[in-house]
Amino acid sequence: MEWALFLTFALLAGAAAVGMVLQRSPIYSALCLILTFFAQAGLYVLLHAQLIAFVHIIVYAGAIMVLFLFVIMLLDLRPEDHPPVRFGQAGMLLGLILAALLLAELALGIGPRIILGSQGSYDLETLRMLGNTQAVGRILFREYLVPFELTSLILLTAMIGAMVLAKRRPE
Amino acid sequence: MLVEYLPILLFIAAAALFAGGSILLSSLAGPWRPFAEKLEPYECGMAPVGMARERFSVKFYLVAMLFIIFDIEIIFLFPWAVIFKELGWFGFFEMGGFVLVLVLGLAYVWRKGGLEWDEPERAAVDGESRTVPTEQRAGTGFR
Amino acid sequence: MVPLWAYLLLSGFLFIVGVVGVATRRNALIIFMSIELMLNAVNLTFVAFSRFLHSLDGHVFVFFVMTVAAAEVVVGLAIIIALFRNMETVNVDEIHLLKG
Amino acid sequence: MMGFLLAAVFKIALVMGLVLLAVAYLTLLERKVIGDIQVRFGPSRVGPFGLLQPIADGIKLLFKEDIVPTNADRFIFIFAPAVSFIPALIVFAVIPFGPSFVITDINVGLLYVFAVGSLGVYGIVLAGWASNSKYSLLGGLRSAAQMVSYELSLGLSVLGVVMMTGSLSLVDIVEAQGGNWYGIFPKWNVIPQFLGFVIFMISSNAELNRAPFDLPEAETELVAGFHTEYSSMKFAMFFLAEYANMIAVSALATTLFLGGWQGPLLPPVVWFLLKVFGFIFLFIWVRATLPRFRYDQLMGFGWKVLLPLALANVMFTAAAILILA
Repeated sequence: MEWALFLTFALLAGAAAVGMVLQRSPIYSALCLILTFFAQAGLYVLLHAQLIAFVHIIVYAGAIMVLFLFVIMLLDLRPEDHPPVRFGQAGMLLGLILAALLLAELALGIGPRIILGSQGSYDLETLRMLGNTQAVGRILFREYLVPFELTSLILLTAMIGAMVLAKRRPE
Repeated sequence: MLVEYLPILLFIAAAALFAGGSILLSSLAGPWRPFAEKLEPYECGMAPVGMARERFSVKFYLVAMLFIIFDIEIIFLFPWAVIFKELGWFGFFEMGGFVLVLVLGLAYVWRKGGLEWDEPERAAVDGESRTVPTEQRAGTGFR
Repeated sequence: MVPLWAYLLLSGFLFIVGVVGVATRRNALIIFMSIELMLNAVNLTFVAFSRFLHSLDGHVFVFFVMTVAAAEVVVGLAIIIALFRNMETVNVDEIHLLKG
Repeated sequence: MMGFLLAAVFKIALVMGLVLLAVAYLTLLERKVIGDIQVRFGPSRVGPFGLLQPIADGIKLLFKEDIVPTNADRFIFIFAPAVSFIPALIVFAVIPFGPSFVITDINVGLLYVFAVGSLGVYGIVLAGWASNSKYSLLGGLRSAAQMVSYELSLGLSVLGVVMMTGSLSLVDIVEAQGGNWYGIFPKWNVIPQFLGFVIFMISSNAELNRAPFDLPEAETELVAGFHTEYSSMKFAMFFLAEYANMIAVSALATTLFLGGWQGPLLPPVVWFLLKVFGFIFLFIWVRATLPRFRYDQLMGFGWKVLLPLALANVMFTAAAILILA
């Protein structure tokens, strides 16, 4: 059962991601990416990360992709004429090298000598007792206090930056 | 634990089936007698002028951008609210600082006129253009 | 139970697709979306490792990654819009600002 | 597990049937109530008191011609109504109708509701874009901008409730509202969270695109907004979604602020339905009473009044909880 769900979500995510890169029309690319995000949320639930799953949908599907759609509509982008993916360029070589590196790394991870660090204390039983949201919240607001406060500065910077960029009129 | 989420999948499937089924059914049941004028987009009976997908005001984009920032704030607030009682005053000041920084950002955007939709133009139409300082009007003009 | 390597394989695949998108597409918006895809592939490994190491730090990191991704999208799209206003294109081949 | 799933399938069928039936008769109720308020009859020809009117409407819509305008993006044009309909329906998956009558009680129920609610924007913005009509595009974008703006205050307004309950599960939230204060006042969240409740009602009204926030489909300026070009069952999908959303918001308000199914004497499900009906009536009443906002007023109100107020409410509630504890 779990395998069936995993394979469904994984295939959906993979296919939609490929579709995103291959689509000529930016709107369809965006829709494919949204589909990937949904499949990924399903995977998060399979991994017992319910809080992350729904936060993921709220942030990515509910906010970020809406902004992407707005911008695509704002700029009135038409489908591109030339084939979207052109192989045999410098980018291709770079991609191949990166892919090879990543696969090598994965092989290391998948292999029999898989190196897992020390086990933490949050197994499924503990999580069920504490509640997923409560447990994550406790760590986020106690141990990660400083990164959390710094996050607000990142957001502030983004707000000011976008405001300045968006408001500047072309000469 | 995961089994609680299966009904949601079932519900999505059922809703999709209903939506798809009824749309399909109506396209089979209804008549289909198209002609060029019928298929034109509605423009009060006149022949449509130009394409609809023209560019529109950057305002929409600014709103979506501010929305993302505050949406992130809300997703931090949810887990905080759940365990707020055990965090106590520590949690209060922790989140107070976070919210304060974002409120400062909101105040900045407000001051810069990012929250005005189309105030200056409207004021000009109403004949109150003299009450709107020129620099403010220049600052909020969008193209 | 689905083992860790299955998740790692999937997330590696998604990441590579993102890299291919960034390397081959010329539309700045689609490059941006590919970057989002790569960030999400990383998020998936974070959560998968969290699950198999019985730890929750990965979940917290996902929160921070999402924040950074959101900030990046906001500023990045603002830059794209500003560029588009000046140059009427989002094709990165046609934008040679730094070449003067 | 099989037992749980079978029960879930049964409940899903029941809830879906009930919601769709309620939506059909909600259209009649709305026309009747507004008719009464404007001192006229409303539908009265089809069946006794017009009771068969929704059925006649449904059959008529089913047999209408299905038009796709030229230059429309065919796939998205057909896809968009379903996108706006599905989220409207699946919100009901976590809403507790009675003590043991909930399709599924998940520990992040409230987040689920917001995740699903934030998807409603897509149907509208895609429909507006795909139609290739100026009215549709403008209506769709206005609607989307309005919905995302008020989604913030909506999300913030419920945080007070979450803080007091310490859980995101809607079942927990309802159960925490049992009993009375001083033996008289019911322990409903609406009393300590009155400001949150008011913000919730205003912003959910705006989320629903209903009067006085019905700018996106302002007949006098935008014809019908994002669904100008839609006909037949695709149009009906938007209609169903709109009214299903109205029921969902009413059910959510009941659950979060009015104690859900809690209440004396009557059976719990009856209490729940009564409260939901009260909210629906309120929405209809508001539509009949208030004039429409201007668009700049609407956005200004959302960002300059409601958002700071909702943030202040969160921090104020936090301080109050700590001082009283």
